[in-house]
Amino acid sequence: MKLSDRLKKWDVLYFFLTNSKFKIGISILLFFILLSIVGPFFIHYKPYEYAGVQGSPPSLEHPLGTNPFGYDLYSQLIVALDGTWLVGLIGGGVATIIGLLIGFFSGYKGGFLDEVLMMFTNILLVIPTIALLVIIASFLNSRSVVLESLIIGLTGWPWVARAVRAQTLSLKSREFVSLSKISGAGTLKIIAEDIAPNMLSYVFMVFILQFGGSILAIVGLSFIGLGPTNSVSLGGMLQDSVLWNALILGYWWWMIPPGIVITFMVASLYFINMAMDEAFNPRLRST
Amino acid sequence: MAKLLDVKDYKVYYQTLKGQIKAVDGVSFFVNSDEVFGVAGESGCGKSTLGNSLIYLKAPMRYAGGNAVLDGNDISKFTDDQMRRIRFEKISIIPQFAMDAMSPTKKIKNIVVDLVREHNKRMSEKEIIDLTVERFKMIGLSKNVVDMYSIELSGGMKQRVVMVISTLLNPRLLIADEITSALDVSSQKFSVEMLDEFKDKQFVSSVIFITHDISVLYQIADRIMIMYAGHVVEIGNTEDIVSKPLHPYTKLLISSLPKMGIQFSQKRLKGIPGYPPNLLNPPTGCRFYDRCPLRVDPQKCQNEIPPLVEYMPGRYIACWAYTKGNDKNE
Amino acid sequence: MRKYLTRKIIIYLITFFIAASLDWAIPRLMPGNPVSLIVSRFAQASSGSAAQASVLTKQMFDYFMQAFQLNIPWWEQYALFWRNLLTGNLGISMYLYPEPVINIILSAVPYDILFLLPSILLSFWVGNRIGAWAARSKKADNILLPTFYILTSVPYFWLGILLVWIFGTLLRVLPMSGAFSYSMTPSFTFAFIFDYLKHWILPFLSLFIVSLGGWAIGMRNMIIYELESNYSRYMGSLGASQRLIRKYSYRNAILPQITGLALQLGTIVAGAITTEIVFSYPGIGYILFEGIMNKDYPLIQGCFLFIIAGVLLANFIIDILYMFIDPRVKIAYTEG
Amino acid sequence: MNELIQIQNLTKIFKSGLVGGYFTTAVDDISFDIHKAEIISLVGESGSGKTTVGRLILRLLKPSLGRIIYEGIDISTLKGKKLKEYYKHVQGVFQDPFASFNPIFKVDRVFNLLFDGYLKDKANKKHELIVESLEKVGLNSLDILGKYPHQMSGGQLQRILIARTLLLDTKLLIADELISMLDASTRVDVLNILGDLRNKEKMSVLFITHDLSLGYYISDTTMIMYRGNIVEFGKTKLVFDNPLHPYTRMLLSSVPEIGRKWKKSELEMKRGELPPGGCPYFDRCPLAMDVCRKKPSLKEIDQNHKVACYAAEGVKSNDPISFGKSHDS
Repeated sequence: MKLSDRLKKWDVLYFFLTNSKFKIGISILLFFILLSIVGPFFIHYKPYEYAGVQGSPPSLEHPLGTNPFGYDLYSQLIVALDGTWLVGLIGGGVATIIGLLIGFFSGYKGGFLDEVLMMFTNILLVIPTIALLVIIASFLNSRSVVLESLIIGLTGWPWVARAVRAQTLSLKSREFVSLSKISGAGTLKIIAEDIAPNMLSYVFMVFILQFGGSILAIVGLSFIGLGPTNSVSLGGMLQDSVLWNALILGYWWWMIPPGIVITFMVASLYFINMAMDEAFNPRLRST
Repeated sequence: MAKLLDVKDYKVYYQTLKGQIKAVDGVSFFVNSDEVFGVAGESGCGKSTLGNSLIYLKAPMRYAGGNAVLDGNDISKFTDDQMRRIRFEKISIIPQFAMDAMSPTKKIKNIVVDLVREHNKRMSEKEIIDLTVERFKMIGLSKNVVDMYSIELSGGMKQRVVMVISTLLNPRLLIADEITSALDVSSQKFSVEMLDEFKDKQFVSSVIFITHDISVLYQIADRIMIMYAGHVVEIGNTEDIVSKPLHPYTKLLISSLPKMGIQFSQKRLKGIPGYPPNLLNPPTGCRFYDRCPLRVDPQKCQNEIPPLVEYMPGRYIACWAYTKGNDKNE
Repeated sequence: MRKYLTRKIIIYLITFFIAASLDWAIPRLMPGNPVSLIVSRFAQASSGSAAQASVLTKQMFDYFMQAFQLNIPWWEQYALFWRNLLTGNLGISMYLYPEPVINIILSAVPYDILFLLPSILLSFWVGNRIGAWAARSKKADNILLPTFYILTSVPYFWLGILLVWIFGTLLRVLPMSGAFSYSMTPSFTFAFIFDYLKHWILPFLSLFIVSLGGWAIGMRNMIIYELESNYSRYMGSLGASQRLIRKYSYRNAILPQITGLALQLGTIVAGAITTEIVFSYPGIGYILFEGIMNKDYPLIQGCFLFIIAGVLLANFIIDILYMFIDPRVKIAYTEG
Repeated sequence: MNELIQIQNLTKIFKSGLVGGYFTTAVDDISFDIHKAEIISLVGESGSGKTTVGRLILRLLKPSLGRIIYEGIDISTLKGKKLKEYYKHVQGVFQDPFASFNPIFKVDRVFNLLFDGYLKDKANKKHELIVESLEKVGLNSLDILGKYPHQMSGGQLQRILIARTLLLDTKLLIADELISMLDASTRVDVLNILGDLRNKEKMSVLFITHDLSLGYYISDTTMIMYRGNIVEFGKTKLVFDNPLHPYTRMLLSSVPEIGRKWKKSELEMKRGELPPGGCPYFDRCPLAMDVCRKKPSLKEIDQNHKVACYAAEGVKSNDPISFGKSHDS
């Protein structure tokens, strides 16, 4: 193999490793991953356990202070962090998988199936997800993190489906698909080998966006009081802080850290997405 | 005859992550006033890069040396702003992508007015539209076309509209970049005839007609330049190039073209074996060396770039077989 | 033209039909008798003496058995639901019993319009402008693009919290909650309008700033594509100024952004709901929150329908608008 | 009988737009046969429906009407296994060599697909068979196997695609513009392969092209299509040396040829509207007559030479139809 060809294969990787957005994004992400791995070793209290002086600012004893009930906010944050990952993974995963399946078949099969699926997708697309989530969550007696993530995933797929369908349509008209057809390959083989792998980077980007989107969704849902009923969540912490007048009391250590965690967790994903976008669409590169 | 454009040792490279692609690498030629100068070559030979770089050098294209003197001014040294002022007025282009050269959300008349008024603020909107309509009529387009969006036009119509727009300010030099390659034979002929007529009417003085199709050049060009892998291999009068090609590449290329009346069962034509070199890392010598059946002085051919020499009056060749001392050909 | 509109109207009607049906079906799909669930949960949530509560609970149970009509076949329940819906009867609130839900919602609508419209439209306009500007200069882009991405990652309400903390708690220059001061009564006086705006500015900013990031990213990416497009290149070849080329690119890049606006409305509305909670701003979001906190199911369901209807209406308006600005739609629908 | 495949009243109507879109007839009731060991070129401009015909025969599209008979079976409704059987004998090569290869796999995959689908029993001889088929198209397997498509030239890729059809019992090859994206210097070599396949392997080829001189060079029979209709059909020599249809004549006069300058012609303009159900060339035809408002059928004028034109049949009209003034002025 010529050197230039080998270079081409490593081009994208090389680009990532030298791209500052990717470096920043992956560093922040790794920091949070590390935090949720190492963090639990420094937890000395249960999230809802009286831990010390109520409403005390950050100290060595309580790195993020306590709230007016004397709960240790560091413990709450670390526990909530785990739940947040789970929501991102399940919510993002479910939405991506459903979106992929519907997008592939709708785009590849076309015809009546396509029209029906797309009609359905477009309808779900204009119904605000949050409203749907609210109505479902408010009628659920108990809500676990997993269940809520599933619901978020189940309402988040329409735009994945639409995007995947569009990509599938354009790949389908490529001649290598025709060639596979006349080589006797079946639908599944063509989707698995000709369509899906050629949009792998795209699918990964979609997953990243869905991951971030799911996190924002659960945070919003928790904030309006429809979060998981059995555990701490970042949105729940923020809701507590607002409901119990952290603003008036000036308990910044209660309301600032969860928001920073959410923002930078999601932003790190977006940064990685941005770097991927630039790697695969050189036109968007800014350097 | 006066030279309108004189290009010497002109180089344009593409900047890529892996290095420079030497797409146009030391090209010299001139274009006379009032002539159609054909540039032919296969894909990747640098002909389109050459044409485009003369009017609008845009990243990742990079000027890498040489001169291009248009009407006494070396435009290769022009600043962006100087260049912007002579585009359209002195030098213009019909791009390869005429099919989507016009914004889909603007009416043709708005596009024309906006473009002309960038150069000539004294012309009123009405004057500009009237001029456009007048030229449209000349080539069989209805005056209603100015009120249409480009997406309402058929491919052939778009091509014609773009041809009219590009020549509206009567440029001295027009670059026609592969204007026939996307067209059907009947439209090809039409476009070429249109260009001819525009030249007759003095809407343009000279045309650089870039194409991969020598048989189209034969119809319109006064002189032809053949390019191969970023170099000029041969320049001469159309009739000479076509009927008495000298450079081995030109010879093989022309003999590989099927002509009406030749059938496989009677006469088997042959292509040129091999492929053009990679311009990221071009060979040191003649770029046709790998595929050349002649290799008159293999050592020299492989290691030294043959210069473009005037072999006969008006006939330029870059091949060691035609430089002094090696003149044992023909 | 008419064909396009008819198509769109039919699709939105179907969408609303499905959404409303979900609204009807979800409580009934949940395990158990919805009415006992509703009433028992409400009893837990409401405060007051046990005796009061039990009287109220009994009243409510009867009312809801009546309203849900669980004793009749489901299709009759469904038909009844639609009859009520079409006559504007969304039921009675439990939390503000016996106030009809529709009245509560209608009283909130003006606040929503005055809060949502300016923040959506302004953030769209400013975001697109800044995005287009970022695409012009590589230097600016390197700073602006990451900034936009961080902005879109901020939960709307958290930005609200930050703003209240800074301007309300620390600097004490702006009010922390409500739509106007308690001492004021709504009127067209200068004092009231000034007071209203002082309450309005922070909620507006939290929605405006977060949405702005998204629009800016979208425009930045779109316009880079447009600036690299063939028509831009052709214009450049004919000596058009960068200014003119950018004008053309913007014209084309704004179209997908407008489509995006329609698709993003749901997310923005979600953001607005949470923002209203932070500021106790009396729009539908805040009412929905009160409904959720007090397990006021009719109110929740009513808010759901209203939000859906609002988003669909906005989508429809955008579709009409789109028809006028994208000639392709006009042409596609006149030829056929 | 040496007909290999019979096309009968083939019609393809595309529906564009969603609900209530409009219809386009891409192929309009055409019939023809392809014989064994025959290269037949299908010549037409863009929009003539020539590519659609190829895709219909390859069953990448379903016909709206009509039949495609191969070995006595109408293949237009085949599915699954039977369709797979059909592809053993009817194969295709497409216009864009780079788009014909899935970029993430090595070029070997086009062969592997066949061994997965058809040649399981020959798996032990796989390598030899591939090497042999590559040799038949003038390729050295060492330069080819194990490489990615982007490392190859267009000419190599098209040869690989032809080589793959040799692994099957291909009787008919649909070659859709297979050389139009290749450079002039490599074109004719790929074209020659088609001729060799016809001579040595007795393969038939439907060579779809817009380039008349290429059609002339390689084919035995030529079929000219215009707006979904066959306007002229016959032995290549007859069609090209004695074109009967005014459209064919116009095409031939527009072919750019070295050594023959174009005659300056009138700017061609549309003359009036196309009558529904009339001759498809009506609005551009200099010979249009009143009778042309009814579509002429393809008739055999000489032996092995058919044309769909009243004027060519000898129907005369004293005055070519008057279209009035050009509609533009």
